[in-house]
Amino acid sequence: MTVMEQRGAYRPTPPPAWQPRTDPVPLLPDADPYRVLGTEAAARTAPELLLRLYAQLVRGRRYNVQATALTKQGRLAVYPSSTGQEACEVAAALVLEERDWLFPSYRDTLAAVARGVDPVEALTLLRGDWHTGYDPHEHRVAPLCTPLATQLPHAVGLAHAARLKGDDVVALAMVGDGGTSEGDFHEALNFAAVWQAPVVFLVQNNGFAISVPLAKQTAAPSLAHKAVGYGMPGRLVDGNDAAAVHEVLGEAVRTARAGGGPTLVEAVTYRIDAHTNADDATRYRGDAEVETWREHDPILLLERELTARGLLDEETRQSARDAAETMAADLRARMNQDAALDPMDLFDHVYAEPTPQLREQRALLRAELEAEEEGAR
Amino acid sequence: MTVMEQRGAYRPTPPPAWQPRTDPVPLLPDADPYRVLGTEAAARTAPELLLRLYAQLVRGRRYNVQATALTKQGRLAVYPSSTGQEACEVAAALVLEERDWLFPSYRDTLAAVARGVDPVEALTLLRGDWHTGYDPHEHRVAPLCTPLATQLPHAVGLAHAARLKGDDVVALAMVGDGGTSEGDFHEALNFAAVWQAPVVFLVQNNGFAISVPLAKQTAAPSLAHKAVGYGMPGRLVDGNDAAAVHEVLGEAVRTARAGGGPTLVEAVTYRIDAHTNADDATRYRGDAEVETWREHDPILLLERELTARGLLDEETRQSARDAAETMAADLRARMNQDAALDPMDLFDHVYAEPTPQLREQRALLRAELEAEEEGAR
Amino acid sequence: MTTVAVKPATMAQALTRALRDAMAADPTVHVLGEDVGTLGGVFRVTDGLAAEFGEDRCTDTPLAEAGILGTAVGMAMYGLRPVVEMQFDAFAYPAFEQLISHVARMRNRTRGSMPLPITVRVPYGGGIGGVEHHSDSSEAYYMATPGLHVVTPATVADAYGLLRAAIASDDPVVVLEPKRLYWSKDTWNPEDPPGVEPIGRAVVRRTGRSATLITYGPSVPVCLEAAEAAQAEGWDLEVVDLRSLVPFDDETVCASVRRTGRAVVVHESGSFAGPGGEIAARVTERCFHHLEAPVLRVAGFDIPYPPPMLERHHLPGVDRVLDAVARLQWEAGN
Amino acid sequence: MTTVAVKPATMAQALTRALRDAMAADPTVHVLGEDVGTLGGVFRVTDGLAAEFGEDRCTDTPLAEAGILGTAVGMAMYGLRPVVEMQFDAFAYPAFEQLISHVARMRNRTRGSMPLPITVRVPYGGGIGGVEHHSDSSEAYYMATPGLHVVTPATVADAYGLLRAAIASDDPVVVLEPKRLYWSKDTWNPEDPPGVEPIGRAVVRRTGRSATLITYGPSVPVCLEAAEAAQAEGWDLEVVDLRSLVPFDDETVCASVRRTGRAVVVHESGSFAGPGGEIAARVTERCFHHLEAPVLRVAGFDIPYPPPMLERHHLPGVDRVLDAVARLQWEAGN
Ligand SMILES: Cc1ncc(C[n+]2csc(CCOP(=O)(O)OP(=O)(O)O)c2C)c(N)n1
Ligand SMILES: Cc1ncc(C[n+]2csc(CCOP(=O)(O)OP(=O)(O)O)c2C)c(N)n1
Ligand SMILES: [Mg+2]
Ligand SMILES: [Mg+2]
Repeated sequence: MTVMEQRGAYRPTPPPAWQPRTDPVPLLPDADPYRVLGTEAAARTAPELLLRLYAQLVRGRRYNVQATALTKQGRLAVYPSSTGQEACEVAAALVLEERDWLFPSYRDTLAAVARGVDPVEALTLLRGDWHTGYDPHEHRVAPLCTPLATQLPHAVGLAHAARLKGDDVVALAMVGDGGTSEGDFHEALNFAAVWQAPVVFLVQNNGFAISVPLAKQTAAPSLAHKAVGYGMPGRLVDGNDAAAVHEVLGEAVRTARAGGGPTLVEAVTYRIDAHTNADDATRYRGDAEVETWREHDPILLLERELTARGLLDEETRQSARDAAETMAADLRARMNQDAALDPMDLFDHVYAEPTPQLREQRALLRAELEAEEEGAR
Repeated sequence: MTVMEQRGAYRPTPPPAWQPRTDPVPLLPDADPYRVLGTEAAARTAPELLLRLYAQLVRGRRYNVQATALTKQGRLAVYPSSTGQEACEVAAALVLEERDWLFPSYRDTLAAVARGVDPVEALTLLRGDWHTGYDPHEHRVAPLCTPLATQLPHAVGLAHAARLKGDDVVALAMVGDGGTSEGDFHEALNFAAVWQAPVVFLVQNNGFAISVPLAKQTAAPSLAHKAVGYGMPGRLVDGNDAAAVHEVLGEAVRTARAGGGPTLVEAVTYRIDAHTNADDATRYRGDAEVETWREHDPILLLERELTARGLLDEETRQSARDAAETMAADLRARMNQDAALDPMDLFDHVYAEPTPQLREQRALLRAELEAEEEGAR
Repeated sequence: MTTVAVKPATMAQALTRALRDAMAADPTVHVLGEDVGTLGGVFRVTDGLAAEFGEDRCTDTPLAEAGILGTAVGMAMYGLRPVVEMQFDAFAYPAFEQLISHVARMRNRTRGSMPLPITVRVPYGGGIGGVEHHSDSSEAYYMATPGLHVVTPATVADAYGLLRAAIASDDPVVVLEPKRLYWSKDTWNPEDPPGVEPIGRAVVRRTGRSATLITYGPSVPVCLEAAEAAQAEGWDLEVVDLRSLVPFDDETVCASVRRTGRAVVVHESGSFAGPGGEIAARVTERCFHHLEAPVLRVAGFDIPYPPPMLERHHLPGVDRVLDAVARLQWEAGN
Repeated sequence: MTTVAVKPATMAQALTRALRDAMAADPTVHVLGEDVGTLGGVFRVTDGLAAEFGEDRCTDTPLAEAGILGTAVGMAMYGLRPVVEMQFDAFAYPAFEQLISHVARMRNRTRGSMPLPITVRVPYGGGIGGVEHHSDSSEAYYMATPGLHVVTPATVADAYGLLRAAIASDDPVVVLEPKRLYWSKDTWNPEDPPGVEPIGRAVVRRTGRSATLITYGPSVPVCLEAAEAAQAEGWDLEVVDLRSLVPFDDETVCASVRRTGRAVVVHESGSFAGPGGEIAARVTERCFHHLEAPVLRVAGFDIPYPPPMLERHHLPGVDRVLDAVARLQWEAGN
């Protein structure tokens, strides 16, 4: 049986047998975002997982703060912070197996780091020494993607290819609320559903696309409601509740791995910082809104839960903080070294073999640089 | 209050006030396509409307048959027939007021004709003497659109512009089942819903996109289910039931006109002929399927209803047939005359004023043609 | 006569002023794009327009470039004059089908009965330390698409004049705004902004007799600087700023080259199949026997735009221009 | 040695054979596109592949070109070699962002660690009576995009050889298939199809001493016919078939032009900012002192592609080529 034949989709067979094959009701998200922390569902979550999430959240916040500081020191060209969104970033990374693939957007360096990518390599694009700093195959993390939503069909294609090869690999793709308006979002979700590809789409609805609030982006009951139009389940989750995001994504990953097809997850969260360090958020939102969200901080929520369950002693706190500081110190130190640059890189990777035209241009630049060096001597 | 402020859409206000603003349930289509003919709902439909639809269906069928014949005689470069889909074509045209706009695809010449466009002018694109044969402003019919789904944002923009100007104009845009997979479909519906633009989207689900059946196009419960993802109502209708299509579209048009925003209507129908005269449908579907659909023919359905209600006498039949024959004879005669061609048209409409470069090229062709004529003498 | 304040303005401010004046003069002018409303655009070019004219005139759209341009088509069909902002060059690519298959063709398709007076503003080019996808020079794509006008200012005054002309045009115009000149300044009189520039006219920015530098947009200042430096080497260079890539001003360009007998085309866009090929070819066709040397090209390399730390190697600078001038076979005569 | 049947095949059949042989030789080769499976493509180029290799190897996709190319990127990331069919030239435009921003750049972006061996087949050009959007010559867009190879066959054998080479390439290759040559025939031996052609090599289709016609794809037969006709006028024309637009074979082209001293570039694509500008410019740069006349261009007009009944006026034909040859300033010498 081919993959094509395994799919279930409605056909408009002649009347009167018009009934849709899929019941839409199970595809629809709940009205309220799913929460775990502070609810009865929390009891189901293993303490080890909560503590692991906690350590990663603390480290993730420190990473965001450090990266933002590096922009002020001119060590990063730009940084789109995920402060406030660490629960999504971290859960997306932790929920995957080693053989799975992560497709991050420009905002998701933290997810890449949480999956094991060296922070310095994750930040290469934003430092500006090259477009991607890591080998995507090493940790199975696709290059950070800047053109919005264009990474989504890549994730679908990769997941589909893995399935065709018989590998039980899942792809998890991250996109913002604004990105859901792009045509590529639509095409990717449709391909995924038709192919029943093992993909999980994680929309981080952080309320804004740069300055544009969600209300100008969509009139939908929720972004998760888009799922039913592709015949896949949509799930709405509190994006600041790390345990809830982990659980919902985990379920989606398991379904995908088992051949059950894709899921669309909307995680409702908030971008605490400006769009990037270059953005001035005061132009489009008030402090009060930010403050309300600070009270719903993902670390705070988790600490409250851990404390209530007696899982958070000072030692645990301190060890998380220490690990975060070690990471930050290392990042700071290494980012303060100048990046190693080779201008010949400009020509050497455009094609497997440079074209005759590129060889000429390479020679020109090499000669210019040699003359420059000559002059400098 | 600006148009932007009138929209209703959910915002992710800080927890715990997460409730979606829109209740998704009223947006969802029924499980079964809505039918009128042969049901109790038929009683609600005025006999005049049924008879008007009937005359147009008969004329429309004749038009399809004639146009197809013209391809065999080499008088049309290509013809994508709407045989079997006349109920949708005709209802789409009749449901609009004069000031409204119709946005047809390449398959919808019949809708243009039913709205008043001269059949010869409607067929210009397919005859091959020019890209559009009619002035779009005359009957407020946009040029037939070939790149799939690209006409949908046009319809949204026009409807939005009309609303901004204070005109109560509605745009009705037609697209196929295959076209719903394109990114432009998604972007158009989203813009329409966010702007609450007075647009009606009519998807003619005729089972195929050339050779590709719906099951390879989507895994959704129905195409109408896509609506909820934009926050607009989706309606599923029997596309061969002219009264049902007219009623559902009419409601959508009224809602749009009243400021209630867009609606997505999926009309389930069937393409009886091949994709175009150049296509060989036997390569991808069996006769049996086509035969089943012939029994659900839109003219048949309407005749059955009219007969049951004693509204169809031989005179009515004959007068519909006569009108159709007159149209066909006129179309045949005029299409058998060679099209008037002016090669200078190639240069004269690229810009308001031809560029110096085009003036040069125009002079070159003019000189060539004069030399040709010279030689022919 | 009263004395008027003449004060410096940036190119970005001139563009804002052009939009504002156009919107004030013509209620059918509508601005739409990502972040153009409340934020005033990521380059602040639409700053204040939503406040002054309302959100219906300057609208933050959903994030979808084909949708933005596609709805602009429909708005133009109904008699509006949409001015669309693409946030960055590479983010105009999703709108290419709408641009190529509709915007450029609707007038022709309808034998003139449905013109589309749409302005598409595209911040383009590099030199601002932008990360990938934020520094493309995409003019070759637009130039190869019949039905579009393509203009690009190099001065504060032209930014105003060309944008006004684009908005006033009954045809679609792609306005390529050189990002690295957004903050370039010039004095102007805000009470009496410069006139509307006609589309299709190049201008000689510096007269000279030795050779002609044919250039546009972000490379104009580079060429002017090169011309100054060349004087020391004994070359008196003429600099032609094309301003309009489509239509192309053969007259001005060829008059200059016939006078000087030598030419170098300078642009930031890649060389292969870039604007320079067309320009060199047409100048050569028209001025062959006036040429002492082949028309040379100084352009970006044929590579994806480099990361910030390497872009200086890519961008044609004064030295590369001077090297090309040196290769114009001076031994051969003149 | 046994004698083998040598029978005529069309270009379309040669392409089918190339796909089939590539799929048989390499299980990672996957074909995807609209109608490529059950129907075998609207030009029947993928005929029989789904039946032979299964629907997972030759897949009818949903109708969305960005989705097709975008998923192909993901498939290539996982080690497959996708061959994508765009149904017609103009219907490749929705996939431009994926093509320009990802397909062309992924290898470079990742310093070689993530190459994308994707083949994009695009039926292009006119002359088949197609209605609007079915006859575009879009090669200028592809040529101006660094990171892509661009090839286009003019013969049945090259159709096979270039498509095999494209699929075998570790880099993305756009294969422009001239629609009006799909049914052109040549004899070949189906037991022993022609070899894989290297990408980047032009070929001299006809030797001559008076002038060089530089051309490719659908215009090759036109130029060969023109060369025959020119003989009557006393011109002995050389015809160079580029086959590969990127990389460009400067060596073969310039060797020819240096020999003949005169050149005309012939293509169906629009002239302004089209391939001919690049070709004329680079030939002139390299062969200036060998040229007796400027390199001339014979190309489509700079207009949206005409409707079927008017396309003959647009397409460069034998007469227009001969007219250009006549303008090569023969009085000047040789
Ligand atoms: C195709 C495209 N258009 C525009 C942009 C410019 N841009 C970068 S981020 C951004 C907003 C994205 O918002 P969202 O998807 O919500 O993600 P967030 O930044 O909030 O994480 C925009 C418009 C882009 N990167 N790609
Ligand atoms: C963007 C684009 N891609 C491909 C095509 C080629 N094409 C023409 S019609 C068609 C099938 C359309 O199917 P559907 O939308 O269901 O409409 P129908 O023909 O059934 O009315 C295809 C693939 C096109 N016209 N435009
Ligand atoms: Mg966001
Ligand atoms: Mg269909």
